[in-house]
Amino acid sequence: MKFAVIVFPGSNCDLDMYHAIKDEIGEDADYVWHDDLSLENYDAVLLPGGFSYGDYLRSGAIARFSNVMKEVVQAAEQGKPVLGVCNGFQILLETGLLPGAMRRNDSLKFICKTVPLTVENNETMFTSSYEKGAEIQIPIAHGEGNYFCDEDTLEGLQENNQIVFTYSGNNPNGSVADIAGITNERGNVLGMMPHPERAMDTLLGSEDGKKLFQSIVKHWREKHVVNA
Amino acid sequence: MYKVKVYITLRESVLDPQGSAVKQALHSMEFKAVEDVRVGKYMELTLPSTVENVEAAVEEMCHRLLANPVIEDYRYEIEESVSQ
Amino acid sequence: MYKVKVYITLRESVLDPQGSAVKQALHSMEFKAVEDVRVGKYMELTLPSTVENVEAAVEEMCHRLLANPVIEDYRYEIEESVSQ
Amino acid sequence: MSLMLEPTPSKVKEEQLYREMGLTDEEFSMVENILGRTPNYTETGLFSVMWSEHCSYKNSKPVLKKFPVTGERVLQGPGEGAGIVDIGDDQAVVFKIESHNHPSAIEPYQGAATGVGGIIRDVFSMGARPIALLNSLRFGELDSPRVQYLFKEVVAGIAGYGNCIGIPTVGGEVQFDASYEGNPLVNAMCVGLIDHKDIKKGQAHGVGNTVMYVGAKTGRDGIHGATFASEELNEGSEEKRPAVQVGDPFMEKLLLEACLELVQNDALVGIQDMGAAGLTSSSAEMASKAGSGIEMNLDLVPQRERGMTAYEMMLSESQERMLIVVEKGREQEIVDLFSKYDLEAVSIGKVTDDKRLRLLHKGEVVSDVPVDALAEEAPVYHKPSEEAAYYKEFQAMETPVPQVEDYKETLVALLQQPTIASKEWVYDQYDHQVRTSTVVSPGSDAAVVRVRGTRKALAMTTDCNSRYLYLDPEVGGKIAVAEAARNIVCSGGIPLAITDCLNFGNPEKPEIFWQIEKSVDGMSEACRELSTPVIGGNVSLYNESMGTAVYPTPVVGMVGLVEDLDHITTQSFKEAGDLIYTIGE
Ligand SMILES: Nc1ncnc2c1ncn2[C@@H]1O[C@H](COP(=O)(O)OP(=O)(O)O)[C@@H](O)[C@H]1O
Repeated sequence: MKFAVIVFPGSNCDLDMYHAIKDEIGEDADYVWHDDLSLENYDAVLLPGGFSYGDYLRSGAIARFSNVMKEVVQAAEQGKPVLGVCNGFQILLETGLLPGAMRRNDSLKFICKTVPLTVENNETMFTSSYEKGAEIQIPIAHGEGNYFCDEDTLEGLQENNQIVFTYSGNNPNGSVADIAGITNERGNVLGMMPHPERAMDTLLGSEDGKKLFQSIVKHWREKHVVNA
Repeated sequence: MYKVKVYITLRESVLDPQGSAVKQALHSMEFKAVEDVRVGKYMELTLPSTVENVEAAVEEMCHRLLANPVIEDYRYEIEESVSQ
Repeated sequence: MYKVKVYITLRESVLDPQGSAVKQALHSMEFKAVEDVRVGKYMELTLPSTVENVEAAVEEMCHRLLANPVIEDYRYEIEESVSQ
Repeated sequence: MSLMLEPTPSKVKEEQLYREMGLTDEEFSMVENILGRTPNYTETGLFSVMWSEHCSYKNSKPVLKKFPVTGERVLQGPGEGAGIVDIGDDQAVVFKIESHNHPSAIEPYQGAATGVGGIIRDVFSMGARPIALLNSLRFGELDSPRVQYLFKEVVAGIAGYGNCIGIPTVGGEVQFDASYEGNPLVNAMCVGLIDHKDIKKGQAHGVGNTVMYVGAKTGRDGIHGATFASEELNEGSEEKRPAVQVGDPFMEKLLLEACLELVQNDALVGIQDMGAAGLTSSSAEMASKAGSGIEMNLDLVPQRERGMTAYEMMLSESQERMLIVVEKGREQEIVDLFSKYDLEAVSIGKVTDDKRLRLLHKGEVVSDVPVDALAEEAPVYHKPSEEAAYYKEFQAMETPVPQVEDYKETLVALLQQPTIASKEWVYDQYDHQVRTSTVVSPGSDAAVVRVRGTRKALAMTTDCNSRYLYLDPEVGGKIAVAEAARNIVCSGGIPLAITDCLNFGNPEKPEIFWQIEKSVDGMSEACRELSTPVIGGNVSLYNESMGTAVYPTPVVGMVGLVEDLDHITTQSFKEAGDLIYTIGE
């Protein structure tokens, strides 16, 4: 299986994503530069964290206009898995692939620490290897992770089971309904603030993020076996 | 030359953590009377007077890039000035 | 009730990385004509009409807290409105 | 735009305008002797920044000579952007610490942020990939609103820059003491990794080669910053201060990636950061080190503001810029490389053989001075030194033994001291995990960062207990180095070398100079004893406000080699029932 790790000017978790796939999951991955025009050869798209374009206007606002985002939208329409982590999540929101918007953390401070998450939905292509309700330890590192959506949108997210991860300890940033990660309606686009790619090895504290990538690979294999 | 002033504010229904922090800070100085603070963005754009349909262009810039309509409102003023 | 509008901009000679990034982005959309963008802050403060010497108070808030005069300029408008 | 005409050479001399730029009467006559004529305004500016303490170490050089600077593993000692130490397998670690004290006192967020930006450039200008940041901070007591503001903003500035550029901030220290009330200390350290073959130097070799300017445009920011750093802060400082530099970490991220790609290109001859004294120091030093000269046409310098004079361009401290020398004829390759990152690379001059720095502006030669005079021949002062009176008093006193009645209460009271309390509030704001190599995060003795693809790791720490140094500079200096070494060893590493930042008061006061000398004596002895040579550092003098000096604060940044990941140990107790030992005297 081949992953595309999109690199925007200012991305900085691209390396971590890349190594998570290559070294820890053992699948293939390429860095794809933001002005590349095709994602056809890839089976999944990863939008890494960082500060694309310095996050200077709003996080993710400028990255959304890069060439490659048209391709990302297309990949999403084709049903390929699209994962946006941290800045990647913010870009997905700005692009409109996911509903809602991000505000500054309610503390107004950047927060970097490992926090407990609850797996709310394990029936997605990103979470099938977790138990439902499992508590997992995943690092966060963001200054704008305070997810916002209006009440109607929230109801929709709840009804469709689109809320995949919530913060189970103290809500670290003030996000609506403790939301840490959501999918689109179809379930193939996941945006999350916590960094699963930082939780791949107990040497660095936690390997609870592995199952997320393993779920993606498993889903892809199953689909391929059926198709073959 | 056009001088465009853009004001971006969080929608009223959206909590403004920055505004609350500034209000707190003003209270802890001697300005206890301050009832409310909202923090937004202010931008100044310069455009040449050759631009056609300025109004529509600015509207589009705001809508597509400068503000995020999910949480923000915007308004703008366009002034035409004779460049020196 | 006083409604105070505060505009804070970076001083002219101070680098404005935000402004440059926004300008770049507007160029890479279809707005190549944009010559300059400066990004600043906009704040709305609400004060009760009982406040004395509003002007002096706002001046002090700006100078001491809302802006950093080392790199920023500010200006403000004070409107008195009858509260509903 | 300033329409003021630049003063003529005779006016510079008669009205002693050079004094405002920081040159003394004697220094000005030295310049006249060197040139055989009166320097013009721009030339006076060049000498005044290059001969400032910040750039020339004119007051501290005699003291710095005492440091041991060599060792088996040392590949690059003091003198370049950063020092380099071998860690085996043809890899090396590159590190350096630097102060940004005065800018942070004036605009804490940007001052701290640009301090981080500057030290990162020092490391990647050697060709190294920056892998970690540390810092060392000192503030007044936390009960004043001004100090709280400075503390909050400095931490936010460090976080803002490091987080955005994507280099983990893995350690540091913060202490609070009244002596820092008006003059906080903000020291930033960067650690990088390099393959031996990639090591680059800031040297302008090869007559005819092209001098190129890369990165951000030049504005009027920070003109005379180096001189400003070499003066005491006082009430007039607010007015005197240069236009504050604003950091652009996004620009620097692009510059970093572009430069690391550039290092792999054999067209590159030399590279140096435009830090303090910007274009002046980078060009003069690169030429002087290579025994060559440089001619630049300032009309070609990318400018952010209109109507900039030669003086302003040469003295600007705009951030995120580099000067590079490339083989003649290969400029286009470099332009293309940088344009991939949306950056400008512009040819602005060439390497000459006459050992002079010649500047052209608007068709005129606006300055023509010997590079060695700028870079190497600043006067060196041996300031008078005198044992501090307070020290004599302290020596005469009996050591008091505190009576502790309630141990629990005392312990709790101690833990409540801001200097001792947990620094989680600080380091939670730093992204300490990006690059997924931080094995030991802040909160233990030293931070440990693995070297990807090997079983090795690097342990790193910053330390300095300035109270000890105040009480006894020599013993305190030894303690600072020893503490750093203990932190490295406790974490599983072998101490390799140190970088240091000597933060002191005004060296023209004999008691301060005495503190500097004694501290360095103590540090040097400890470094010799522990085989941790000093591979680079920074001196920040004149840390005084309203005539009061900060405590002597020579911050030690130490890096150690962890030979196998299995050697890593952390501070916390692991299991109930484990035995606790104390080791040492
Ligand atoms: N300014 C800072 N930046 C990053 N980490 C810090 C900072 N200050 C303290 N720390 C981290 O907090 C921990 C405790 O620091 P400190 O209180 O100085 O204890 P110690 O002197 O025993 O190392 C260390 O891991 C240190 O790296």
